[in-house]
Amino acid sequence: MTNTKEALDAAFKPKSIAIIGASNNMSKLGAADLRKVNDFGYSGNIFPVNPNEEKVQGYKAYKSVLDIPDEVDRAVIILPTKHVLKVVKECAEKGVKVAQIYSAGFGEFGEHGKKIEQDMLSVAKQYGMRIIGPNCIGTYCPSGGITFTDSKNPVKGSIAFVSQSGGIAHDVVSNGDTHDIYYSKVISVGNCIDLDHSDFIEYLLDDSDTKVIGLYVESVKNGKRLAKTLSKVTPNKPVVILKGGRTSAGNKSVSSHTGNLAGDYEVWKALFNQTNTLYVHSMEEMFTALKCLQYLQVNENRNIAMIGNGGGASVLATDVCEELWLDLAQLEESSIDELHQLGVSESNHNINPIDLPARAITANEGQTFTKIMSILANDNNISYILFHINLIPLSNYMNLRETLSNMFKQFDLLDDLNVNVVGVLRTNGDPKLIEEKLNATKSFLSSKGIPVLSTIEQGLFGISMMARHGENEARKEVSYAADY
Amino acid sequence: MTNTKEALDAAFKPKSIAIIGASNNMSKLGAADLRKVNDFGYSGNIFPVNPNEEKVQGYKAYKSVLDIPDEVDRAVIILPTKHVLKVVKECAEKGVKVAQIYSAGFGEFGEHGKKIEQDMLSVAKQYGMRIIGPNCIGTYCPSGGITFTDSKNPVKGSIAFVSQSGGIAHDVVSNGDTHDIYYSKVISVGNCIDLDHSDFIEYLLDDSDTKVIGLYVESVKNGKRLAKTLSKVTPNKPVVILKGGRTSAGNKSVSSHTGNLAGDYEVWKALFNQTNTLYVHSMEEMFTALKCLQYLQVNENRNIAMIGNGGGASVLATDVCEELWLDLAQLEESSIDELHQLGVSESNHNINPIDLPARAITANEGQTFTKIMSILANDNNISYILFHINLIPLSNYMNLRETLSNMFKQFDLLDDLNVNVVGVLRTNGDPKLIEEKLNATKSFLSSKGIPVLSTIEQGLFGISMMARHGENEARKEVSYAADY
Amino acid sequence: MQPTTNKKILLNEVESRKLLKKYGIQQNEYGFAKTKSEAKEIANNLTLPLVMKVVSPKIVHKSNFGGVKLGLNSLKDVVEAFDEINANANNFGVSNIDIDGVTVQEMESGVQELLIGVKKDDTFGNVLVVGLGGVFVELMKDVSLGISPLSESYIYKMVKNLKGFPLLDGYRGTERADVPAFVEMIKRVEVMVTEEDKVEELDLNPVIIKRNGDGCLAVDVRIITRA
Amino acid sequence: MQPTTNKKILLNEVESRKLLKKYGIQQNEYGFAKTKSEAKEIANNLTLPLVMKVVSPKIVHKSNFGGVKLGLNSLKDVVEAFDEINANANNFGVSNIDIDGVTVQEMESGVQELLIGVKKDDTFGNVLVVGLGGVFVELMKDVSLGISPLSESYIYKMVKNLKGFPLLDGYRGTERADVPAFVEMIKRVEVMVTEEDKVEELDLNPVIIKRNGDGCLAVDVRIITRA
Repeated sequence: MTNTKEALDAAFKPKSIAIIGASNNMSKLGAADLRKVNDFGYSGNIFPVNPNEEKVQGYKAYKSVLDIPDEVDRAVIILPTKHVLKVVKECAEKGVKVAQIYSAGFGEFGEHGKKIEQDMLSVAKQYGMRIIGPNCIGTYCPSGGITFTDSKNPVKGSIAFVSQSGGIAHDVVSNGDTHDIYYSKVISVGNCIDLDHSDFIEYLLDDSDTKVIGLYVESVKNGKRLAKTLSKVTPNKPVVILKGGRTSAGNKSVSSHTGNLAGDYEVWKALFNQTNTLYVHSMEEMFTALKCLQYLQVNENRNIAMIGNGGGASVLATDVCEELWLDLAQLEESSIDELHQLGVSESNHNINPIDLPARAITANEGQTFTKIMSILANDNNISYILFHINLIPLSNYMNLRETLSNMFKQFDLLDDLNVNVVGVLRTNGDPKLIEEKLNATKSFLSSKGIPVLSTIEQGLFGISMMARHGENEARKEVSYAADY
Repeated sequence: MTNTKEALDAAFKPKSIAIIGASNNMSKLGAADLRKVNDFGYSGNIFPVNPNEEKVQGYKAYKSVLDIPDEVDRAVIILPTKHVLKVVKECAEKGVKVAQIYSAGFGEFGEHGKKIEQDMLSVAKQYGMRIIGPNCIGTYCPSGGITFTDSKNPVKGSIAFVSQSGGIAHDVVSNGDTHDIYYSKVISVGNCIDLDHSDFIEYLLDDSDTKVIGLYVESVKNGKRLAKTLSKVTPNKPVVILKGGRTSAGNKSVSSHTGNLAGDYEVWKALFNQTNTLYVHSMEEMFTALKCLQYLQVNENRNIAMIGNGGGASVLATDVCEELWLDLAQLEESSIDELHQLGVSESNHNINPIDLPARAITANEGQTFTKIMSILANDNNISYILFHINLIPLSNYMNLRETLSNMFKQFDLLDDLNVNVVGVLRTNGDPKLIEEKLNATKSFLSSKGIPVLSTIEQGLFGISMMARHGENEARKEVSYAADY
Repeated sequence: MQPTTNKKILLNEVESRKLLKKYGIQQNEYGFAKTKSEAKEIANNLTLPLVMKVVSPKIVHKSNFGGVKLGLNSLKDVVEAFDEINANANNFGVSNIDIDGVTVQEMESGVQELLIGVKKDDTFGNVLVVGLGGVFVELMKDVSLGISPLSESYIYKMVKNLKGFPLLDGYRGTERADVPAFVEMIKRVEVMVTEEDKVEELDLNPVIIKRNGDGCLAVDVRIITRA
Repeated sequence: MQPTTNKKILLNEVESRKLLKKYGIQQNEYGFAKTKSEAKEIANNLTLPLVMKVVSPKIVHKSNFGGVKLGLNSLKDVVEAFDEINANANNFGVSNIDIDGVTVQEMESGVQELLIGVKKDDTFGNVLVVGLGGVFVELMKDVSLGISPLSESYIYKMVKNLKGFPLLDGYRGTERADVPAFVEMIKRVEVMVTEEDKVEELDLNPVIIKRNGDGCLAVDVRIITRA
């Protein structure tokens, strides 16, 4: 029996792959799958399987997986439903380590499909092969050259994502580059007849490329195992879950109070709380959380300092802070003195949050701004800094690219930041400004471990996620009975 | 005494303006103000006032507002604080209808400033002049050619916005074009020593160019008047408020339960509920609400139908529906039959929400999609339709602009929509896709009264705002005592 | 906009109750006694059981140091309570000179305890707060707020919006409470704070609501005014 | 994944209480009586006041039709209650053949009423629900959920996270309740539903929690099992 680690190593970084259903007809899914890994720069052996072709997209084609002369680590099956069982058997006989079944139309269609799933599972077990899917688009791993999308950007990152929806797996990758979020691994799990959510999460715990794990889940078969897995993983790596189908279960008629009180999503929330799993309610929140958590330096406090332009924005930011249970940090006396000397603050005003007009932010090629950031970063009372810059006034009277470049170059002075910094670059949604924002992010900020968000609310939400995980970490060993 | 209507007519659509502090030194604020209205295409008389210049930016300059030979509707005062009182007096003597004081440094700086404010108010009252501000950036009105920003887009819209923050007033206008939101009037209210929030809102009630009113407020002097004004306005036009400083008041020590329970923002929420005012918690939500409400056809039901691509997206959308108390509509039998005939739905599956793959959405140049939209639009059980299209798969294999153009042209068939339609065009944040989205919105959708949002969550939030206002409307005459 | 003097005065219970009476706000029967014999005389004219509460400008939180005695079932209890209250006050450093006397009140019970509060908000003026009393207010924060002026229909809505409203409405076969009387009391409180402009804060807590038709009564009151 | 047969059985009170006993879950003293004289005999051995409840497979919601009699303060009360319960049952169309008998129980009171519930979730197995009883659960939905297995420290956390927790913790000078006994009971319930795999739903409602040190007792129980 191929163990889970071997199977998933083969799924993410296979030495060789067979694509069963690969085709020269480029409108077919099997053709696209081959084209995508090819374009992505996969460097192992590719064996297309197609009984009707000599060659597929330039590669020698095989009638059957059994005809392939070399070892096959990973097989992808992209065939009409009725042919899948037979091919699974052939893969198993061949000694394939893991078969990913793209084809759909099994358990999700009813009893007949469930029966076929059982048969596939039996034959796989008999030969020791593992199965991903069916009804899934597969795996994405830049360091293994494996992909399921047309996204051409093979940037390696430290975020892993496990998705029960193929569409969302797609979105996750296609949103990566434009959100400055990069992945170690993404997987579409499908019907989970063999390998399931818990297998993937457990694998990612030991995966040194992965720092943060995101999960889109609609349902799991073995909830107790998931609970156990999460308990094991979250003390080491933050896990963020978006649960789909929070309210869809409908109200079965229940005959007890307990039944009424313990609705399905309430139980999931209990799971999240018990296992210190972070949870979000939309993919936007998911992206924000993952982006921030990848840079987290664990800190159990919730003290935040804010600086940026826009008086109304500062007022609203302060509200959101309190609503997210973040505390505005009380700065150290020495920091306050320094801010006074810089002329930023006076008496008790403008200390935290600091409202800095656009012209002051960009003054001296950003040196004043960096100086303030440095004061905040060295203040022991501060755990998180949020800086927010509205790019619109900047773009009105200066060259935005040059200005941002000068400013953020200064950040090199902020060596060894011992606080968590989150940046917000606000735009009006103008594609040109968005491009400048993304450029500044990629060129300067992400290399310094500063996640960049689009709104102050997002930035604060990201910080609240970091703080929540920080608290969980700090609280790891505390027994609640002890303090009663 | 100039009445409020005359004063605000003069503020938004003045026949002539004096800019006191206008300058040829383009780095000065007074120079910028003149340049902006000039660029914006203001067609009335402009009288720069500057004692040191013969001409300012090509216009004849005057030593004092009293030297101007013609009538002056509106004066803008952009001078160092110490000169303002004297000039206010001159404006009043001149017979200016409304003076907008840009200068800051009055009541917000303490008792001395408050005293000057009182003096300005006295002299204005003596002569019947009205004051906007001080400490405000002024008014924006495309149909009057008046602006306070560099935004060059003079598109007239039906949304009015009243802001207690100059920065937010700026943001509102600069976000307009890129969000497809257009304004009738925007006003920055400043310290409100004379004209205040309630004056502006009351004026907007009678303003035929305005359909929806947005408000950013931090504090008001006369809360009872605001309550009365809102009660008068909301049965006729929806009002959406964002309250800044929700939590900042701090906890004064209070000696009774009541004091503890009636925190400042709790009282504001009571105001909103009592006056059927809609409220939001961020400017993002504000934009979404305003955008949707401008097209609202009042409907007291909350029944929604959803259609779009992305299975996971549909699941999450269903969750959000329930969380926002929206009901998934139970379609009429005839609609279900038609969906079956189209091959979209089968037996009890895929009826609402309808999950339609990207290829099906764009099939037949969008005719199938339009046909489904038409079935939904004619179903009496449906009050709101949300369609959502993930542009990424579309952009992968077709010319997006052409595809969207073909699709949305079809919408002409949806004549006289008797439901509220909200569109969501999802992107991955790629500037190029955002541009296509904006193009499609402006070219086809907004002319049909379809607001376009960026995420399904936003679309549903917008619908929840429309539904909330619809219920308020329907409930206008109901006495709650009657049904006890 | 702030008045230059911010001095606030806590009315004593007797003054507060007079104000309630003036505006027709129903309260439990009571009398004010300076001496033990006055207390006995008042008790004689009331229906047992009784409650006794200290009246002193020095004592703000009466129940915190034995200034309130509940469940007095006889004249003997009344006499003892009088002595105990005085002793308790003395123990806490309040001399007899600073004790105006005591109120002797009928102890009431009903379907539920409620709260009616008013806070003069700097911006909006009188804000009414209604809720179920005790833990519902203090732990669950289950209250409805309304800014004066309020229509009767809106007051009904405020009451019905309470999560605890079913407790007034025959929840689980219990007695239906006199909600119309509660609404009437809220209206009268609103009239009172509108007329009596100096009132800054008011708590009727608890208000005892009885079975439908039997009305409701304020049994404790706390009013703070501007000087 | 669903078992083919979904038939569920409601255990009667006697069966349910035997199960509690087996797992050391404290309950109020009681006895089961088929006849009036048995009821009297049981009552003789218990401490007044008592409660009597009908036991019948035909009667699910006992209190809805007079199947429960509270506050029995004498043997005479017990005898009358027996007759009334039988008469009430007959009036609702339940013949004497379908009545197994009655339980006679000691009526308990304490600091608070609590709820311990278990639901077998399709995905996660046994889910424990704890809360304060009555309106706190029913109107305020003030409960904490936990998926089995639970550590003792997490059970404490669940209890302390209740909004109503101050009511167990000496709120406003009231008695502090025996929270450790409550936690112990929750642990035992968890053991029970883990061992007794057929239990699908369980309600201990109310559980009476006494002063700290005096324990807590389940006084009503409802268990639903798979057939």
